[in-house]
Amino acid sequence: MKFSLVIQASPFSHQSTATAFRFAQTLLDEGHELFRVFFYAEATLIANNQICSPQGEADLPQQWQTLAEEHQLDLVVCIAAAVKRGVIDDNEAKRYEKASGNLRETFELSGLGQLAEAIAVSDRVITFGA
Amino acid sequence: MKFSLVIQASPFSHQSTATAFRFAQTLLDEGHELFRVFFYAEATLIANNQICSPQGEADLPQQWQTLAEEHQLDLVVCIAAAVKRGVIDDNEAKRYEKASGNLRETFELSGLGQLAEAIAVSDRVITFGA
Amino acid sequence: MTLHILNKSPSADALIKRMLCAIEDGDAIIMIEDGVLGALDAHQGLFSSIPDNVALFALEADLEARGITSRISEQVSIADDKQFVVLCSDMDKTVSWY
Amino acid sequence: MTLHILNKSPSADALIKRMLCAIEDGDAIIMIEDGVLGALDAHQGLFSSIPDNVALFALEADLEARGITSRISEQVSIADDKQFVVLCSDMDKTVSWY
Amino acid sequence: MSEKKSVLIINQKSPYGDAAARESLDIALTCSIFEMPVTLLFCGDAIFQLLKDQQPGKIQQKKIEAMLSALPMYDITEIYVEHDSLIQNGLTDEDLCLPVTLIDQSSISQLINLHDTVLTF
Amino acid sequence: MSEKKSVLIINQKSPYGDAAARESLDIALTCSIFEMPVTLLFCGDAIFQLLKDQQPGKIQQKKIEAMLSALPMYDITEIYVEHDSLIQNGLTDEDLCLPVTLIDQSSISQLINLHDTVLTF
Repeated sequence: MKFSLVIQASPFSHQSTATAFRFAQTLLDEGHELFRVFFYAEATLIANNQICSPQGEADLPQQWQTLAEEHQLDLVVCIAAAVKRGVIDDNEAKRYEKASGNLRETFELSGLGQLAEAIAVSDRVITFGA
Repeated sequence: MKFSLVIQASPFSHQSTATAFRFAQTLLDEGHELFRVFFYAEATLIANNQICSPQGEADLPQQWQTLAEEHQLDLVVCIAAAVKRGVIDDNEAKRYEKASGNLRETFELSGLGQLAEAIAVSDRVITFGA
Repeated sequence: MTLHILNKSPSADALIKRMLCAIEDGDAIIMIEDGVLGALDAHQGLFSSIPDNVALFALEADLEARGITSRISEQVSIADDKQFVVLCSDMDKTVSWY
Repeated sequence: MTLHILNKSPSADALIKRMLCAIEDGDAIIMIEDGVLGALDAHQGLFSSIPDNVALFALEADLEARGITSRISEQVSIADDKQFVVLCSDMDKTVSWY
Repeated sequence: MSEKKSVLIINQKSPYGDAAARESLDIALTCSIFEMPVTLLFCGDAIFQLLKDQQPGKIQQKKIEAMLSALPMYDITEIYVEHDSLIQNGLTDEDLCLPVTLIDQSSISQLINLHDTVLTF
Repeated sequence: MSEKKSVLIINQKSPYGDAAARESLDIALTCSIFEMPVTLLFCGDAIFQLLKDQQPGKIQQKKIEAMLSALPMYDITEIYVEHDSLIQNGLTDEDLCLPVTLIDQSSISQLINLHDTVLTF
């Protein structure tokens, strides 16, 4: 079955991103397809590559990146939500005259159309919010 | 009278940082002293200098910076909370082997001791959370 | 004397009940942000238990933002930003409820 | 048939009441994250209105994290991460309540 | 995109205190641009998103009311409001900035049934 | 720092679902290191921070219970729990990982009175 996930809450103050991660891992283990993970609103903060996760704690951005590399996942970060939160790729850095981008590898900035597409083509869209 | 403010909520999903800003402006207008503003937890996100506020909307990080410059305010960002959220100064960038820091001017990373001190010396400590 | 700062709407039942329990004679309450929804005339019952000498305020900017200035209960006084600061300095301490 | 995913504790009264109103025969509910606090035996009354054919689950990892696995109501079945995925695929759609 | 999935968006958050109102609206408009039928439901504190006479100038935000007023131009006309929430707050549908359909809380399940995908804010 | 202000920290959030529990604890420990008398009050869902037998391994978090158990070593021994919240959740103080003082909700005002500064989480 084809799943997409929408994650909305901050990875730093809510469990949503962690719960969604376990859910993604499990559905892939079960042989389902994960069409897209769409990071929206506060959840876009996870794609900042300057995050320094405390030692001995789960490094969620790295965990998502590793899972995405293993399974060629499409991790889409809502561009409007991300840019206003200070998560930008090199293109946006140029456009807004910032010194450099800080988007983590394997995450991609794109528009809400990617969410609409995910809804259109997926059998199930599961929202993780807070 | 000597005030300090503690701000805890994300500037992107709650009003707290904006309300605290108006409060700070007003108390200074009224001739009170603002000893320190302590940004904690999700509120530390405001100090990311890669934030690109949408056109036609309030640019809260810039507003805080301008107010701080006008009144020599002490804007302290909790270092532990900030670093795990990807808001780092050049020192932390070196320590964690990141390409560069992204801390906005006039904001300073420091420890919770700065909050303890603010509590100790201020007549009023007002919390803005969500 | 304590200034209680409430920024959650009446849907945060348990929080408001706890705040009301923590009110003493001479305290004051100011509703800010989403808290101002509790100032609506329709929610008058919410604050029926507070003593007469506990003043009840709602922050002007937040009432206006939500378009409810004309709908608030008689019990509630409108405070502007300046009065909010004055309240914080007049009372001994503040407790933020959220 | 809908899977209702609840991640708020029983203190979110109004939310849970709304969710319960939205339940139909054959639906299922899974409590996750802070939602699992509603699985406590002490909150059995919360779900007394749901039809017999509405299954009620709580996510194992969240029950264990909070140390309440041994305290949950008989009404509630424990679902592991795999069963959570199975529930999502078995039901036609999901609604997240938060 | 081959299918036109219908989307129900359930709103429960008040405007301004929480950013959810705008985030939800952006998704509604996008789905509509992609020609997916969109229905909006406003429950609980979210009914205040629709209230007339909002003046968020002093809190430096944009009028949610004004943005919602644009919905009919995007062909989003299926707008439902939980009647119970209006009553609890002493409001009627005449206080709202858009023509809406009032429903009882007990009818939310029917709306969920009628749509392929449900998003909540 | 010339004065030793006393600090009351009111906790109302559950552990794990929300990061507030840890953020609050960090402040309590810091204030204590700075020799400010610290009192903790746990209300509502926050009582679950104190519950025994937490096993957050599967959700990849650290045990809040273990961190709270360290409080006596930091000379933080004034720990109050809202009795009403325990009862509502079918719990007693024997289910908690620390010795606490049970108080009624109506006594919160006295705690507020006794302290110079109140922080909430």
